[in-house]
Amino acid sequence: MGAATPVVELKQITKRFPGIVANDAISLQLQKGEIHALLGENGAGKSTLMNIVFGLYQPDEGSIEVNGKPVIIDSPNRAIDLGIGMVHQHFKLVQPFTVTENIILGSEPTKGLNINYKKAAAEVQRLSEQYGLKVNPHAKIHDISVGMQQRVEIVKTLYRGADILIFDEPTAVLTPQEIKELMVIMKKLVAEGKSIILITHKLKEIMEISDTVTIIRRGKVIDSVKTSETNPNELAEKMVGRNVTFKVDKKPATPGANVLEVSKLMAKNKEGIAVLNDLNLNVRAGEIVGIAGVDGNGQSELIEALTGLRKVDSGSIRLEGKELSNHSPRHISEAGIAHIPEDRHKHGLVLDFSVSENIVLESYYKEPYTRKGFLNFDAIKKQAKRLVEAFDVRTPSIETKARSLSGGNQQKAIIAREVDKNPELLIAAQPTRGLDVGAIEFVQKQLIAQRDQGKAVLLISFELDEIMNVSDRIAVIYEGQIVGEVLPEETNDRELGLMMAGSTQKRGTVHE
Amino acid sequence: MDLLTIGQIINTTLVFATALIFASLGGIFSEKSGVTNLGLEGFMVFGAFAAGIGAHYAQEAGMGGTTSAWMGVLLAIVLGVLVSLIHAVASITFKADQIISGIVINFLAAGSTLYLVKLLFEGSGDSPLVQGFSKFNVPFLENIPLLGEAFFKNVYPTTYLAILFVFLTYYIMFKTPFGLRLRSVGEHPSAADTVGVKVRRYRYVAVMISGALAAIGGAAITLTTTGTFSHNTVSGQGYIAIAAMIFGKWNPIGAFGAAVFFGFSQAIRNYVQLFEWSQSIPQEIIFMLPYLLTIIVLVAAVGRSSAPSALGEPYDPGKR
Amino acid sequence: GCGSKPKEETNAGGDNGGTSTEAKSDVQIGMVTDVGGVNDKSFNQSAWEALQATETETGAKVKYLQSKSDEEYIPNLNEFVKGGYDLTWGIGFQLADAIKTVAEQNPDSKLAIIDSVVDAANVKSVTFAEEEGSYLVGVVAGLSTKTNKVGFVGGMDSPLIKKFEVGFREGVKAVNPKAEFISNYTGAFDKPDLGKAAAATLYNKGVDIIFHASGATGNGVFNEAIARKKQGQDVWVIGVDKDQSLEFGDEVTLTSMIKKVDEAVKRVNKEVVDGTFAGGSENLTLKENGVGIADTSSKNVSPEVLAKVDEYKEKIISGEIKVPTE
Amino acid sequence: MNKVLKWFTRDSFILPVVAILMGLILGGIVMLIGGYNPFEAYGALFKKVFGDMYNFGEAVREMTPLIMTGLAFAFAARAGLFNIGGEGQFLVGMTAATFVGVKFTGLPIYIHAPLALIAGAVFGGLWAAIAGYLKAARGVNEVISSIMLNWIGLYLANLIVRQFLLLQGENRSVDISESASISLTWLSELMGNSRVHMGTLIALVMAVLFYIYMWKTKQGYEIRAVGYNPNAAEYAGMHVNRNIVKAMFISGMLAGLGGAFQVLGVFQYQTVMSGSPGTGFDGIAVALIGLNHPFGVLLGALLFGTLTYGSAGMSFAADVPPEIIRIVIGSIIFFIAAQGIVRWVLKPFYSKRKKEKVL
Ligand SMILES: Nc1ncnc2c1ncn2[C@@H]1O[C@H](COP(=O)(O)OP(=O)(O)OP(=O)(O)O)[C@@H](O)[C@H]1O
Ligand SMILES: Nc1ncnc2c1ncn2[C@@H]1O[C@H](COP(=O)(O)OP(=O)(O)OP(=O)(O)O)[C@@H](O)[C@H]1O
Ligand SMILES: [Mg+2]
Ligand SMILES: [Mg+2]
Repeated sequence: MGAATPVVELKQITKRFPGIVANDAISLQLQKGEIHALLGENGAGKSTLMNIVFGLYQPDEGSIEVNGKPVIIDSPNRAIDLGIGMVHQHFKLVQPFTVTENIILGSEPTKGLNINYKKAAAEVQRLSEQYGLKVNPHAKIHDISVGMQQRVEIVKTLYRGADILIFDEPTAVLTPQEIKELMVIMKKLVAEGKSIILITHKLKEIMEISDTVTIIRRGKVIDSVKTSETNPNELAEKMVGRNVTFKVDKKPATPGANVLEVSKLMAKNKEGIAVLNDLNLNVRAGEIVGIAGVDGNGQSELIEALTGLRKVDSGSIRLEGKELSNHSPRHISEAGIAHIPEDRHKHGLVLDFSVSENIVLESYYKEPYTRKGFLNFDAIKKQAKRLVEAFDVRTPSIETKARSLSGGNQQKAIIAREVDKNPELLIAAQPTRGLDVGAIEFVQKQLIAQRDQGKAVLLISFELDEIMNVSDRIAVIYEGQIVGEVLPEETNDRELGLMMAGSTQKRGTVHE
Repeated sequence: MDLLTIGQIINTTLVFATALIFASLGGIFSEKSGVTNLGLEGFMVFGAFAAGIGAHYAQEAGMGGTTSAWMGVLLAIVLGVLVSLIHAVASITFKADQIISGIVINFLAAGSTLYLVKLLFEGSGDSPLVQGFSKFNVPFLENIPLLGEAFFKNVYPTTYLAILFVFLTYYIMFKTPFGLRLRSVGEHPSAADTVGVKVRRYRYVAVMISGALAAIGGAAITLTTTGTFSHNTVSGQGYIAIAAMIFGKWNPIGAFGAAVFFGFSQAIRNYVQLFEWSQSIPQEIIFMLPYLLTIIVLVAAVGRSSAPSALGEPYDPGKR
Repeated sequence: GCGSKPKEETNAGGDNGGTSTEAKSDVQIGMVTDVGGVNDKSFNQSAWEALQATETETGAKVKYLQSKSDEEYIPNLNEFVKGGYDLTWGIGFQLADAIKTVAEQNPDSKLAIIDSVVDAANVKSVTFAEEEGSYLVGVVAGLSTKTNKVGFVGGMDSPLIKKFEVGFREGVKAVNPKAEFISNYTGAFDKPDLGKAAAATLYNKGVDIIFHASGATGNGVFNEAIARKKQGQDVWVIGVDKDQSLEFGDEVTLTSMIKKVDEAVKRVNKEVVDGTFAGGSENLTLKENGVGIADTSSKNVSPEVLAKVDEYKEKIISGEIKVPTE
Repeated sequence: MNKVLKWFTRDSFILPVVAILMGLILGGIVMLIGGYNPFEAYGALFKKVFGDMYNFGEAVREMTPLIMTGLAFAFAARAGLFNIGGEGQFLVGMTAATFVGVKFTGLPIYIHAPLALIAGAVFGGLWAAIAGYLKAARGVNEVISSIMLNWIGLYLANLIVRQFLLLQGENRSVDISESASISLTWLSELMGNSRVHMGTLIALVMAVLFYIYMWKTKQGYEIRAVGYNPNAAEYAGMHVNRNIVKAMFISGMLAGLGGAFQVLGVFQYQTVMSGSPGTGFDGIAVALIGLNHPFGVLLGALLFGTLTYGSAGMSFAADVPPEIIRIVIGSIIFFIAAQGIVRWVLKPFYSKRKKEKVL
């Protein structure tokens, strides 16, 4: 090595935020044609570092060289000029715009004064064919799948002539199929001479695709190793600073009576299309049922129907025999359903409330938190303190605004709140999305603990691994219907993948 | 009702609508870029003021009625742009609450224009009467039945200008790179930023255009309706323009339709009084009519309105 | 209005203090405007001009305070009363209650009011027979209309404005029973845009002469008339309170119905300076020359018509005609 | 002691204070440009307000409705609603109070006055609730609907006065019965007949109740949650729509009560109005100065009332056009909103303070 100049070299980059050193003298080299993985816990400073490379932040100290030349990247424009492109963790796409509009934004081809949409669409088409990135140039972003949105992001960088691509947690939002496709795309990109920095929490992906791994902990580089010379256990240990077990260890389930019985559930969306189509499902006490499926097959609608946020047209939802369909969220919550929502910022938390206020978000009106219409702050604080400790929510204080907690800690606060309700049924939607392995381990242990206490747990996840490791039984959802049920120990990724894709070979019901 | 009356109602409607059209287009520019503009009223006041004194001094300098009126419009544009910078600096550079900053504009407009009028015209509460724009007829076209009466007879140049601006705005917004970028900045500023669109710069430009257009709206009132500028020249039309913009779903054509609707419901209030039966209804009911009608239409026709996603949020690149 | 307030905000800048060089009298006279403000081209302005005239003539010190809202009438009056002013004017019927309150609380002070009657020993009330003056301009309109349609644009529908409308209508009917009379209320005294639309509506209906009693709303009436005149239409406006041809030109101003607020104010001021002030009320009619038509009327009104006007004026003064007020 | 000192050196205290100073200075500069003496002008302004009991009482009278409309705006704002309709709610409340004050006769004072106040509050609240309901049920933007309701409220008020309450031959209602009056006659006489009334006291109580309700009760918690994040509130089982209507109702009640004070405490009758009085709009400014906090609103009304009431003294004694006060108020709000500018001005002091800390 040493001979080739790295395409990007970071030298002693330091970035401070009030009260925290997000990047502490980080150095890193990206070689041409390599996939360089960046690994670290939530809040380790990965996104911050990449935002510096992309010109969104300025480092407080340190320097950057691109192709051997020192550069100052003071804006995304400058980064783009240098051939750097970034696919952000949260997509930077304008929802009401078309795919083409998003791609050309900022460097639009023109004819006279007008935008030359024809030329633009043709260019998009060409790029998408060259790299195998299937996108529909004329679709609006809010109409396309998350996977396609991500491909749009990639085309966006390619359209600007990027040679250096940064992917910030690209797989967190993808289905297994989409992840596979993305891997293929990334390989193709490096084959075409591009270089990639990849941020991910998934060790499997790192092992599969990267050439080099750099591990960051608390803003510092812990190590940088060749992927071929390491293994997942070593990586995890370096990242968290302790030993992590991957195999979710759990005793076999001892399911009891049916807790949740959903039968013939039908619901239509605003356009009148059936989103839940004669859906049947049951969850028993003491078991975790995982719902596997490609995003957009009715998972969100199912959860909404179960929690009272969506009206259903027909069918029944029974919790321990009590009919709950079309009841209010409060009624359902009191009947014994708890819910870890998919979008924690939108549904899970009031970000401008303190941690303690968020802890009682669903129980504030009950004794002892409210007495005679007045809030009882002593009780609320006591409860918050107790849960923060029990669930290891890392926050400066319970009066801190939820907004300033890290994603993982926000999630822990929600789980604490929901689990503490002691529900008969716990619905967990994407509970580990975007969390680091340490946090994931914690969350999954909580789900299993619930099960072991004899509660019913319904897990919705796009992570096949999670579904396979955590569930006791897997139900596959396709086009608003449960198309099959399998036991994790009797199935594999391939079979599940086929079922999720709508292959109708239904297997017999597993239990009974 | 005969065709002639219908034509005349349309004509009156357009006179009322003109200022609203300009101002609501101004609102669209600003809000499409993500900057709430509650200051339309203030910009209109500044524009009406500038038109009044601009036309007055131009007339003093010996310019003809129409030329001096255009000078008034010009001054209105200049002043509109200048004061819009206050809104821009506060809400874009200093990330002030945009609603508050807009209300500040209204306060400053109310105070400073009258203060200046008093300083300039020896304590008088309004600017001297100016000739302003004249009505004109379009040869030949004026003779078309109904349409002639409605659109080509007794019209002001400002009305045509307003309609021209509707299409111009539509074109700029939806056909040019400038418009695409401007909208992207209002929908998802950090997306725009990451592709090199200068978010703040676009917002500045949008707010400045907004100030200019709303000021032309105010100028149109002075130069076609009142002939002078005083404290009540604009009297709440800026707020109606905001309503028109929201009503029109931030689309220039929609806002135009809404402005015409508001103009119509104002015009109708006079025509209703011509009917015998109206004498038996208390006047207040007739005066309420336009506003009641608006609410009814809102309830019946418009669902949730589609504001630009990032409307009202100052852009802070450090925040995700 | 919505957003903007009807708080007219005018006040003479630095030049409203009385610094008369040949001060003969140490009398101080103050006046409080209604929300119309001192530049309303109407009674507030007339009254203020009268005060200034008193200042030059007698050396009395004069000052005004402008009210931004109804609540301010009393404190503004008190500013003068408690400041030891010898006479305090309240201009406009809107101040009636305020004047009454202040007069009762300060029985030793002197106050006066225009356009309303306040029953107190220390208050001089000056009202005008607007219906009589309006009757005369009605005569002008009835005889001058070519389309046989005349119109009236009112501000808010109130007893005072009704006096204008009714008097005008009766005058028209008296000389031209076949003439059609259309009235249109705008609901506001400060909305030129509504005045303009009202005028457009009436002119479109074939009206060729409009009498307005609508304050600043009337600016819109004049503007519409001017615009149409330029287009070659033969339309007219009859002004109100003051000779409005002086402001809007005699191309469109047929005549104006005058209220001689200034003379009445001057007279009462004089009484205070001379020490002859006494409370009570006076209604100034045609007889007292308190109302009338503008001197400049002969420009646009034919001598025959003016002769008719004089004829009716005599009849009213003699009591032969009693003009109704509602 | 140390605690008090700390409170005064807090940003949330220093920034508004400096913003107010900067606004006053800016106004002074504008006066200088116009050829007036700012010291004389401000002197006259403050002398007018604080110079004697009569004017002080009148200034308090001026502040009272501003407190109410300010509280009204702030309350809705806490629920994430932009209630620009304070104006209409104020008028409707005023009219309801007049109606009860005039039409209900023969009631003892301890029933009649409270009844009139309650009528003002309830009808003001209902007026606002229309906008709330339209938003909740039909998704109609509350800004447009309340602008429209302002106009409708104005004409409705006039309609009711003219149809049912008119004093013959005048442009106003007949007087309310004495039993409905909330004037404080004894205090008024002590203060040179200034129109002080019980409403001021009620306004202060309302500010305290606002605070308690919003931050200490279950319902306030719900309203705040809905204001910050309606999605999460719905998810947590709160009735978002019901809370929107409720918040608008309470907001309108506050404004309506302000209107009732004007009739029952100040005028004792209601005039037919050509335009709305503007108190609702001024309330927005007051709330903004007060950062939408009830106690901030009290201070905002104090400032706003002092400046506007004092401006008459300024024009009387120093011949300065009173509209300059609008510029001053505008700039104060501007500086409070754009704290960045104030910080920037204060930068030299701040860095000095930091250095001292390090040492
Ligand atoms: N704009 C900011 N202002 C203040 N602190 C910030 C800011 N952005 C990030 N931080 C802090 O810097 C640290 C690093 O954050 P960063 O987003 O880089 O983490 P990350 O490694 O990307 O985490 P994740 O795996 O959750 O995406 C965190 O403690 C975070 O709270
Ligand atoms: N302006 C800011 N001030 C303080 N902390 C911030 C700021 N912006 C971001 N952060 C923190 O930076 C961290 C990383 O932000 P990021 O948006 O990547 O969230 P995350 O933890 O990765 O969660 P998720 O992936 O689920 O969105 C979070 O802890 C967030 O709270
Ligand atoms: Mg990150
Ligand atoms: Mg993350």
